[in-house]
Amino acid sequence: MTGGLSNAAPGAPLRVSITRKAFRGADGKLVEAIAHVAFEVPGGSFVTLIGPSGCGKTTTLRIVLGLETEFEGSVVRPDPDGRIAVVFQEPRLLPWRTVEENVRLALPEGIGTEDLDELFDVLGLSEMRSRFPTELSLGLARRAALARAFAIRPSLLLLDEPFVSLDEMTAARLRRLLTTVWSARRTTALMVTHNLREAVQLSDRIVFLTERPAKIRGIHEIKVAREARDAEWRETELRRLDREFPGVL
Amino acid sequence: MTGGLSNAAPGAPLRVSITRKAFRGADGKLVEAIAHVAFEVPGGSFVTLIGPSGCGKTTTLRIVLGLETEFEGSVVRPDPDGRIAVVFQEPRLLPWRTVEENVRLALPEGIGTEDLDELFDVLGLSEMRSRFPTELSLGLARRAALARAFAIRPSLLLLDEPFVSLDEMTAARLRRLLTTVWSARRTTALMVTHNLREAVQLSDRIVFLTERPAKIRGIHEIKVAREARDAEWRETELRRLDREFPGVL
Amino acid sequence: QETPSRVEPIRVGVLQYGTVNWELDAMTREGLDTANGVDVEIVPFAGEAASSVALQAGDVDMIVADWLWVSRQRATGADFTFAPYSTSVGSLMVPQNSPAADLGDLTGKTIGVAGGPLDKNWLLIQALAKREYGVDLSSANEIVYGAPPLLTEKARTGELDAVLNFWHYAARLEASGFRTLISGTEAAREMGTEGPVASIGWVFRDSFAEEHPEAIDGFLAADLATKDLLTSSDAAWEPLRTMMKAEDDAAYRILIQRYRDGIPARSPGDEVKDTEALYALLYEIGGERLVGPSETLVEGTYYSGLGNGP
Amino acid sequence: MALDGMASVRGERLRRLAHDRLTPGTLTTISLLGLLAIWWIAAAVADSRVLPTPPQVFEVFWRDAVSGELWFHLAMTLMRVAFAFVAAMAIGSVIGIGMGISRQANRFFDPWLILFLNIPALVVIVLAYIWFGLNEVAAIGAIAVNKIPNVVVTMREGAKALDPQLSEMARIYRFGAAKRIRHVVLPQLQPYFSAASRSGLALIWKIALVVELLGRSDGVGFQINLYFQLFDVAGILAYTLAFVAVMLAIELMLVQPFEARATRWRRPR
Amino acid sequence: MALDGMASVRGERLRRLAHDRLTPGTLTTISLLGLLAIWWIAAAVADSRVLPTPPQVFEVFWRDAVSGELWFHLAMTLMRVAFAFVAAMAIGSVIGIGMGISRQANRFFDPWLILFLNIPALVVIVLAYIWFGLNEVAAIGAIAVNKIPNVVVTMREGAKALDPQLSEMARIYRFGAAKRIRHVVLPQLQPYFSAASRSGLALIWKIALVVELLGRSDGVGFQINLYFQLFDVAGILAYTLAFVAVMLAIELMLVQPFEARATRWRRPR
Ligand SMILES: Nc1ncnc2c1ncn2[C@@H]1O[C@H](COP(=O)(O)OP(=O)(O)OP(=O)(O)O)[C@@H](O)[C@H]1O
Ligand SMILES: Nc1ncnc2c1ncn2[C@@H]1O[C@H](COP(=O)(O)OP(=O)(O)OP(=O)(O)O)[C@@H](O)[C@H]1O
Ligand SMILES: [Mg+2]
Ligand SMILES: [Mg+2]
Repeated sequence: MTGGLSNAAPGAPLRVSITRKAFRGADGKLVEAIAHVAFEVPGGSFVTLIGPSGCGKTTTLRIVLGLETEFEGSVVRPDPDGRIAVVFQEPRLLPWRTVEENVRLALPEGIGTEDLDELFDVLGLSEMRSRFPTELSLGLARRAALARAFAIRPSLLLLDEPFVSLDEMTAARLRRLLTTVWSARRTTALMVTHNLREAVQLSDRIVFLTERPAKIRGIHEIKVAREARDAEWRETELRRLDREFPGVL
Repeated sequence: MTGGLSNAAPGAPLRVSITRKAFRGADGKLVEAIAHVAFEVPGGSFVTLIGPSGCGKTTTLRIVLGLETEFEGSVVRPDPDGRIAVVFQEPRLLPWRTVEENVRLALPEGIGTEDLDELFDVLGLSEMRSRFPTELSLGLARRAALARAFAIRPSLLLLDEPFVSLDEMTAARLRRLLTTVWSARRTTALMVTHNLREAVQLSDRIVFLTERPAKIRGIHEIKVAREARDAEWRETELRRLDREFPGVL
Repeated sequence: QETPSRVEPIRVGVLQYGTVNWELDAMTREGLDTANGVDVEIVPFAGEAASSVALQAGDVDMIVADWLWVSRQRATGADFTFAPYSTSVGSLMVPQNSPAADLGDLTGKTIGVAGGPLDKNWLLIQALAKREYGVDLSSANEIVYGAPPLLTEKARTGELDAVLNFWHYAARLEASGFRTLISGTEAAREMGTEGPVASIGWVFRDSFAEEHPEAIDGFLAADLATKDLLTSSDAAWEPLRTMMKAEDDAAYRILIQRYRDGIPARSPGDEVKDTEALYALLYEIGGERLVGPSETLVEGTYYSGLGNGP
Repeated sequence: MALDGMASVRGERLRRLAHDRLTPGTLTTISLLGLLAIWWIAAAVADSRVLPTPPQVFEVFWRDAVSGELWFHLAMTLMRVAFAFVAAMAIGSVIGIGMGISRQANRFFDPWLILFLNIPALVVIVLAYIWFGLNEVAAIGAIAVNKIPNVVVTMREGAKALDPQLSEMARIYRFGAAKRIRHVVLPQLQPYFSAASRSGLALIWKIALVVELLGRSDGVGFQINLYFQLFDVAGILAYTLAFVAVMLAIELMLVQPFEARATRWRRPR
Repeated sequence: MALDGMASVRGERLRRLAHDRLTPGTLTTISLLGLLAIWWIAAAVADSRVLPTPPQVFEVFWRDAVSGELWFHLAMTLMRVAFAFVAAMAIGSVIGIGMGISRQANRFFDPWLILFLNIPALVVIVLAYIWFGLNEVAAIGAIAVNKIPNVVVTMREGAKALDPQLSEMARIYRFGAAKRIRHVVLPQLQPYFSAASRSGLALIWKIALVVELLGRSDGVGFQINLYFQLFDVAGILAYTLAFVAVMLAIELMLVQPFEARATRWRRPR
């Protein structure tokens, strides 16, 4: 059942094709998490996964990351040596290191730290740099996790509900930051969210999943350039999606 | 600096008046979290706190709960012997107990467990009852925390962003459940959220907070009965609030 | 008020495989204890220290220890007293083929000492070496203090050039090809005692002796009778053979021989006189560290029957 | 370039079964045989009285087992170990958790702890025997007193590392003392408890050896010392290994299944 | 009914200062004085040769301190303890973490661990002396071998309880081995390390006593045994307390400040 995880050349798409993933529960029963999820994230594009809570989104990301190896199917990752950054669903900071140390520790050798000031600034973390994660509010901790992901300038970026627990203003600022970071280097990005507005604003492609065990419910392509996505366009798009995939909005 | 925490008769309002709360950071510096936050939650009503990330909302709840005792000001809690339920910002389940055990452990002596089946059902947890929290997705874990809070039939209910990490359909279902639970016993409830739509749908009063250190930015009363709050009313209300408190929506 | 036929119980703490146990085993086996009006209960222990703990805790009435220890404990307030049991003490052993002929040859060697730096034989031998040969044994050699069985083993493997060990370890070494360079008794005699001093003996409390004089007298009589038996009869040793754990016949015979050699044969008066002289000598060599606060042998160290009582 | 998962689920399930169920027993057996082999080879190479071969040790074991002597001494020692273990774990856990939870208590009693931790076993044992007599109570008490500080030290660290989030939850939901200890505190302390009890059993047995040496007339410690006087290493090893075998049986048949149950919730890695 | 917070911030800050800064030293002093008082009273009540009073013990201490003897023996023991401690902690941690991380390794080596855990100190020490001679290397090695299994047991529990979430994070962000150990693993193992080293130091010192008793000609164990032969409890206690004082100094001046720094991140409770 061990699925294949391999790496393709840079610029290549991330190809995900999971034909089955089941967990053995502690009670001995099998939990079917994923039935059939296959999609592609073209190199340098931004794809969003949307699906009901508990349907298998995080599991999909974990398989892509190579954290789950027992599955049926295959995953082909672009750019073998490229850096990967993840924003997990929980902040996953080292509680015994300050915010700044948490970010610096993730930096690979080659990357300078000049930009950290600016990054912390945009994230509203400047004042918290030398604090421990236990002293942060959940929203601040999530931002620290985002700082860590952005700081390493990844070639593949995975985000698991990155903007929850944030107020709308902060979230909007961070979405803009994400777009900047992402478009500056044409990172390949795969995000999980429950927020369709967010998805519509950020993605090139939205993959809708069904209830557990996850199957593809539909894939929606957005061709409009990000700059052209104004409030009005968004509302129309949202209404269209609401009609096509009722219940998500 | 130790603030007063006292209990008033049942049916009485929850009175919060925090004139200052500061944390001593591990770096020795003082973090001013709350400047002046005073509001009232009338007995049996539903009040929502909205404010930017890191402004001091969770801290306010912790003070109300008596988990932070070093503060300036006073908190008067209704119903000295009444049960209190909290949905923390993180699920806070006992990882070594199954979902069902986690809920049962919180039940006080007097409460029967007949209703648990139904509760788990509405929350979509029926299948997960005998699983451990480590086997749940974050959304499922949050729902388990909600189950625990609802099961004990509290007289005071505190909710810290209860519906994040849930898809819109599940969230809507749970909001309806909350309204049912809450109106059946006229629980006094205080909720923190970043979601203004949610606040408008559920609350009798919305308290807007400023950036850290938190001050009251404004208090908005909603007199319209919950049943009368249809989509159209909501949109008008939201637009009004957006004008009054820009940036929140 | 007691009928003469009454048998007095007495509990004696001994090392399970120790030499004392051989004697007590023979005594009880032959019924020599009851014949003398005492009922001896042997309480076996696994270590030397255990028996002295047991005596102080009051769980046994009698143990075997040396008079120096008794005197020292008396000086600090204990009411222990001593009756001679054996003159066998340790010997300094070297391998048969060792070039050392006398103490003067022991320089630059590794010497194992079982009793520790305050062992009185060790002090006597050092004093003798200094006086006779002008050799300071402890600075001219490497001295290793350690557990007796370990040192025996080390002597066998040749890591030690000489070892000062308790008599039965010495006897076993003798059986496996070692020879005695000098024994503690010889050293003491050369340093001025007239005869072999019984350095170990039965130790019990004055208070016990006062309350149960018949028990002590009966026991000491039984002890004498047993020693006579074990001196005169080889057959009496046969049942003890397993207990002695002799490696072979040679060891068995040497152990018997050395045991018999160690039976004290002198009058109490001579014994005490020599002991006092030895004490003075030890005070000179070892000082307070060794003998404790008293400059002379503490009054009452030697049990003198009713003479000790009121 | 993609490697397609080809093995069927059924195949995988079987493989996992083999992996999880069969191997433990086999592995343990292989492990024990390996140990025996190493010993045997070492003994054969050394060819010394000091390192006897397995058969030589077994001979002594068999002799004393048949005569019943071994079982008697083993039983006495196990009895002492069991009582002292229960007493030390119970008392030590209570003190340790108390010190871990209260910072003031910790500050105050820490020097005492360091003192008791460092008092040589010998001193405690001798004092116990002299004050309370050479009896079982003194022996077991002395063993427990020697071990308690070690339990305290370990459990204290565990209590210090308790998750305050869960304690807060338990407080708000008004868990009673019993519930809180059983469902919140103890599961968090399990690894510390495991560590304290494993090294605890071993330490207690080692102290029991000294206790038996200094004032008991039976027990494995008594026997081992007798054999030491005679430098009979085969005898020492026979008794040691008999005790080790009992510990191994407890470990494999009681402790490990219990731990497996207690840590079921941890995600397998 | 509301109690208004009336104390000013400045007042509170002072109070907290007093609470946090002044009290520790004072508390420790009070604690030590309390201990001394209990001892003195007990000794006065017991009035026995077996429990000497503080002045009697101090007299011996002073005599041997002035003659320099005490320092010499103390230094020898501390040297052995230090070397054995470092060796045991290093080797034991590596093995323990390895066994905690790899389930297969754990299954395989667990019986060996149980064996080594339960081999009496006496056996190891005697074998070490026999094989490697009566020298320092054998002595220190024997002490370390006695302690290693205990370190393994504790560190293994710690490694088993490592948070897989953080390990995953470190893996994805490609932390090198050094980074991972220093920043991810060790901080999580800190409480286990603390427990292992505190009870470890104590255990090592106790084993050192036996090692010195069996085959060394200096050190505190050698002296204690000497005094034990003479049944001079004051002498035993003088040397014991000298060692305890050193341990207490290490605890208060090195370990506690270090731990306070290492656990700064924990929310004060
Ligand atoms: N280690 C595990 N053992 C057993 N079941 C698991 C495990 N991990 C996940 N599951 C189950 O697999 C299903 C999918 O989980 P997953 O975390 O992928 O959901 P999700 O889509 O991310 O949900 P959410 O939006 O709530 O985060 C869930 O039902 C969950 O209970
Ligand atoms: N224990 C603590 N020590 C130091 N600072 C703290 C502590 N707890 C909270 N703070 C700080 O107090 C401020 C308010 O925190 P709080 O958790 O109340 O925020 P919040 O409004 O709940 O934010 P969010 O929406 O992100 O959860 C934050 O700046 C936080 O860093
Ligand atoms: Mg998820
Ligand atoms: Mg918060």
